[in-house]
Amino acid sequence: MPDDVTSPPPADLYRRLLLCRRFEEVVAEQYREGRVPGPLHLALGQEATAVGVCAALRRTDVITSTHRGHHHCLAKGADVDRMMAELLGRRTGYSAGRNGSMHIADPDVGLLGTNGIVGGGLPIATGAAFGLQVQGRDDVAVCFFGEGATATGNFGEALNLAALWALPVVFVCENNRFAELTPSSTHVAGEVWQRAEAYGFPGVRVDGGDVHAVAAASHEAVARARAGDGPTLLEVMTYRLSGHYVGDPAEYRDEAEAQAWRDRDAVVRARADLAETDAAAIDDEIETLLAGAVERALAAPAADPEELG
Amino acid sequence: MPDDVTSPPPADLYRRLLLCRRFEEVVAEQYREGRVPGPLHLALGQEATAVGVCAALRRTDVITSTHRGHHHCLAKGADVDRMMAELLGRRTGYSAGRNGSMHIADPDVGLLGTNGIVGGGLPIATGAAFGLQVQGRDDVAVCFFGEGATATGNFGEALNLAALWALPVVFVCENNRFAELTPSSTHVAGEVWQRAEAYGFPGVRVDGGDVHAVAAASHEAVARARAGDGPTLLEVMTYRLSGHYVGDPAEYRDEAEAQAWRDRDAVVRARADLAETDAAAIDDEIETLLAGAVERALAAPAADPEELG
Amino acid sequence: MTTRPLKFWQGVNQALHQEMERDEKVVLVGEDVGGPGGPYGVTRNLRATFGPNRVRDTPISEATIAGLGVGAAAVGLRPVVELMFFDFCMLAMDQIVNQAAKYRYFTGRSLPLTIRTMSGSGGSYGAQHCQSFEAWFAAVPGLTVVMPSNARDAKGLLKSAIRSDDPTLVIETFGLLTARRDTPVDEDFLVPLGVAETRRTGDDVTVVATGRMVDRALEAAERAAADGVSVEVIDPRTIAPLDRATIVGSVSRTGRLVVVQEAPAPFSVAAEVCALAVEECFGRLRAAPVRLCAEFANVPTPQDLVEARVPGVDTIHAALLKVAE
Amino acid sequence: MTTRPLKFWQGVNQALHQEMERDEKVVLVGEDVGGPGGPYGVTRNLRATFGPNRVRDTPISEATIAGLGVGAAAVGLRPVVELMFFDFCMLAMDQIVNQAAKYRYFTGRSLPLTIRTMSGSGGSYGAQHCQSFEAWFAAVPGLTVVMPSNARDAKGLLKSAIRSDDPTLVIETFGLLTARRDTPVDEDFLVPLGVAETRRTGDDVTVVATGRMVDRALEAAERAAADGVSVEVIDPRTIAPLDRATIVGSVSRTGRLVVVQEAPAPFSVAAEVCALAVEECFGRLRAAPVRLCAEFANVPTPQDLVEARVPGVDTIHAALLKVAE
Ligand SMILES: Cc1ncc(C[n+]2csc(CCOP(=O)(O)OP(=O)(O)O)c2C)c(N)n1
Ligand SMILES: Cc1ncc(C[n+]2csc(CCOP(=O)(O)OP(=O)(O)O)c2C)c(N)n1
Ligand SMILES: [Mg+2]
Ligand SMILES: [Mg+2]
Repeated sequence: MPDDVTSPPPADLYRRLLLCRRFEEVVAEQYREGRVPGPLHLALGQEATAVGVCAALRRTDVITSTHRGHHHCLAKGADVDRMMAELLGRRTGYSAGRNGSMHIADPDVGLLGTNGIVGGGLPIATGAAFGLQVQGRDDVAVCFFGEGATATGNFGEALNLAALWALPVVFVCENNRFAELTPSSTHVAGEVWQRAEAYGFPGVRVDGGDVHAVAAASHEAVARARAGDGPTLLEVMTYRLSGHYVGDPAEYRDEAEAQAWRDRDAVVRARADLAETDAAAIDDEIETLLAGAVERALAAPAADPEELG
Repeated sequence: MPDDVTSPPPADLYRRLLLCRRFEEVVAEQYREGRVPGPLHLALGQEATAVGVCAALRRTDVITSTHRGHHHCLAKGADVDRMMAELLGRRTGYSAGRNGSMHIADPDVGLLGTNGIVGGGLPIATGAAFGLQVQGRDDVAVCFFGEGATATGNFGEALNLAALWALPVVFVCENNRFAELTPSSTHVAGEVWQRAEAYGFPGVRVDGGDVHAVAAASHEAVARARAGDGPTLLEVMTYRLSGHYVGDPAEYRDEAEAQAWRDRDAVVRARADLAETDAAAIDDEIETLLAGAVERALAAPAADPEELG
Repeated sequence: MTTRPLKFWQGVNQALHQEMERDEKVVLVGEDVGGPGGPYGVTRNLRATFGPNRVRDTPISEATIAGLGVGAAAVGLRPVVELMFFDFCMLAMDQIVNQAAKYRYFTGRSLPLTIRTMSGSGGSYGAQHCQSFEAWFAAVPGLTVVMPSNARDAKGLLKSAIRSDDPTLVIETFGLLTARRDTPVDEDFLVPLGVAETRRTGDDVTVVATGRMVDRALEAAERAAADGVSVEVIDPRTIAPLDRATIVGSVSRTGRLVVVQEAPAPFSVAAEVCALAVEECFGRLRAAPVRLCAEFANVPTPQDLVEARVPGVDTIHAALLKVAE
Repeated sequence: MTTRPLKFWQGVNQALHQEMERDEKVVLVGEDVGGPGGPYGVTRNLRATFGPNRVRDTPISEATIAGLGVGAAAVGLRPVVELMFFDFCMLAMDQIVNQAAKYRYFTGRSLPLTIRTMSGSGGSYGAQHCQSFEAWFAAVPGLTVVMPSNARDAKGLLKSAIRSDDPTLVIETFGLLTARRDTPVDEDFLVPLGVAETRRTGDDVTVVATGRMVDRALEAAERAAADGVSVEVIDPRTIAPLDRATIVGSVSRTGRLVVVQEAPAPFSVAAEVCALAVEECFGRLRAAPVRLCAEFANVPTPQDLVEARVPGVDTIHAALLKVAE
């Protein structure tokens, strides 16, 4: 990703969205084959959040991600092969295949880590923003988290401290309407985006079905942070098309609601922005990339029991 | 306190305010004599918060208090002798003199405890409100805390959960402008009272120099809670005339600001509402009560090293 | 007593049903415990049976979930709160250790609070979901800590915890949720707090095993018997207060101690048991006590790595023969 | 090396000054650490010297204070974060245990983070300010835990912690803040992590003492010498990783072990030291190891009650004579 690109060309957006989507679909197949150790939380339907936000970021910016973070990792530029290998429990994976989906990190591309603790990234992103500020860098930290995480103590602490110190951080709440097996109404009183107001910084709600809207809002928030004007809270309204984990029948979900989101799928819409031949070329490119990633991962040795850490 | 008294007679208000004030002044003298084990955090200047709020409460309502909680305890009806004895480390004290100022409790009068952990009472009061709600009681829980505690994770968690479950709890933030040795600007981004809004319940700021204003706001909040309409956040603007602890020179404080608060002292103003003879009678009553409490405490055996727990 | 071969989770579920039926002051709160019946189905049907007033799905607010228990118990309920995984208890330590555990000390009153959580590396969930730090809570005055290793104890200990007037932490073992043991169906069946169970008697070696390691220890003991080594297997069941008498009695007799647990050795329950044995049975010890524990390393995700980290039956069996030499 | 009789807090303060001077990546954050110089004056003058960018007063947000350290270390700083009292660390356990301790495991990168806190019952602050649970953190893979017992080590260990590339928890002892020990003023003076100090050599009994108990153990050892019992006193200084070799070496020689600490015995550092001794020195032990610890009870507020709860010099002295019998 070149620096300071504010609105990536449509082909790039589609490529990134499709990568997130197909990566997870491919991993889910592997999971069903019994090749993925550990639980697998997919972000199908939420790709535009990660891609839109990361379109506003540089390589030297940092993000913290969650238990549902493949799309964040990919959008921030994590290596597809090393991610695939990690998920398949291979020694060529990001942490030698030992940790899997909930613990992927690549500080070299500014990915401080997915996280098994809901809300666990909030203090870390705040701390990273503090570190960037102390060093006088104009990089920013972005914290991804679900609407369920807004109920954690870390959420209020982080917002307050980020506001007090005018930290260069963007809090991105990916409101996908569910936290595990319960709807957001179980978790969120009032409105997430409004929480920022009381701390004296902007809270913005944005349509997570529209990657351009996400990118625009992110660009503004990131610019604000870079300029030293402090944090922003973005609430991206999206929808978890997958179950909580692969295998979750998600019976608690209203099928009509899910269908409504499928009907305005960001990946499909991004594809429609392109000429069919261009789109088809990207489709091929991504399939080749992922098929290769799976193949290379499966050819690699499995995680080594001698390599505990 | 009789049930459902909404606005106590002026003499009662003065008596309660004076009790809080003089109790602490007397304990501070004892402290300087070396008779009070442990640190002592006084609430001089903040009496109207405790008295005004507790004027809206019944005996069966419950409160949680803080490290700076003598006034809350007294206003809720704790026994003066047992408190004095506890502070003086005597076996006749609330917990046999073992625990002192930061750990005074009397569940019989609805006092669940002062607390050494800033923000520690927030989840407990929320839980108490939940317990009252489950049992179908129309009692309420009141949570006292300082503005410093609004930075703790517990604060956001408690507000969110109380709102979601429409719990009968009143959150009373006693904003005395300092947290330990730093001003509230170090601790609070934005405005405390506004935090409630984003959770969808009322936040109200009230003048802590005016006991009637505090009582009125509390009455409304408590009525709301009793009626099953959920929580309220009261931010009582007050001032810590004492240092953080007895012995703190409080050099970080602006003397003019302190003087401005002394000039509108709630205790003095409440006295002015009374005829001088009535006021003088109350003065005598309180002095006698406290002198007796000290005398009885000092006559009691010291806490027993054999009685650890 | 009539028994049924229940799974561990069924033992927990039955205990909750029975105690909620018995006492309307018992309530259940936690993430997903209500509508969904628990992320792993452990609390299923409770909401349907006892209604949304007494069974509540909370937001993801671990500190306040624990606080719900403290406050509600303080005003007369007998709450059971669930903190899903031990690793998430770290977000609630203040409420558990600074508040709940000290309530009686500060107020002189009871606090009938039960906190349930899961621990252990049985689930391929990685380094932030599979930790075993039961020793932490056992070190706290004012807390009772139980750690059932099977359905029967899961039921009986949880029922005792709910009826107890003091805060009790029930650490369920994730890797055991579907393991079966014959369990009395009776409503009055209780497993007393603070009492170990001698799962197998023997004369040559005492094994103290906890949680997921109990079944392995029993199997290794069987094998050792075939080799002519007679092994006694004790499951403390309650970690705090530890049933010192049972352990000391056995070790005094056998003179040999092997402690098997899923937590790493340093600063663990196994350390305490070894210290206890050497303090109390010094003259009678015939060999150095042995700790068979997880490697002192983070819990990985792939199941074979997880298993490589913890003692298996072979390892235990070999250690039994060696210590008995 | 030139030394000065520094107070404990001065050792800490000097370490911070020297390391912040030496490396501009070192920053300090915590409640009241800046303007006020710390609630107990430990961090005085740092803000004046290094400015508000590098020395920051935080709000009361313990989890996020720890997180400031994790995040800032991840982007290249070498932060020192202060969590005032151990009891308040309970609000930051997730960041310390689930995040900081596992950062290297997850990322393969260093995390040069120092967390300072105070513990112990020296201050008449009661049951929520005086707890001693150093064993908790010592049980966590990925954390280094140090516990200086005097000004010299407070300085040297903190400097080493700051220079270390992995998360290190420095547990300062409240009751020692004003105690003095001769301390090198030198900027290059370091006390290595993971190395115990033998404060006194002896042949009959090994004492392992930590924190506030070290000076008492030394005094009791002096008295025992007058009674003809030769006592070796070891201060582990680092709790994790424990310097097993020094302890085992000494106990192998003396055959007798007394562990003295301010934490209660169950599931504590003393348990680990006893377990270690019996595992490693079994054939050489001539008496049962003895744990002299605080009573397993909450910490009271009045100083005489506090003292009644922890071992005093007389108790230690008596135990030394008894174990040497
Ligand atoms: C502190 C903590 N509590 C509970 C859990 C169990 N858990 C895992 S995912 C999840 C729901 C999170 O919801 P949300 O934040 O909305 O993220 P989403 O799964 O929707 O992406 C829960 C409760 C956890 N991992 N960490
Ligand atoms: C969790 C926690 N962190 C830090 C402290 C140390 N401390 C004691 S009082 C205090 C300031 C509290 O400020 P505020 O909430 O405004 O209450 P006030 O003292 O003004 O009444 C602090 C930081 C503590 N007791 N608990
Ligand atoms: Mg969600
Ligand atoms: Mg204040």
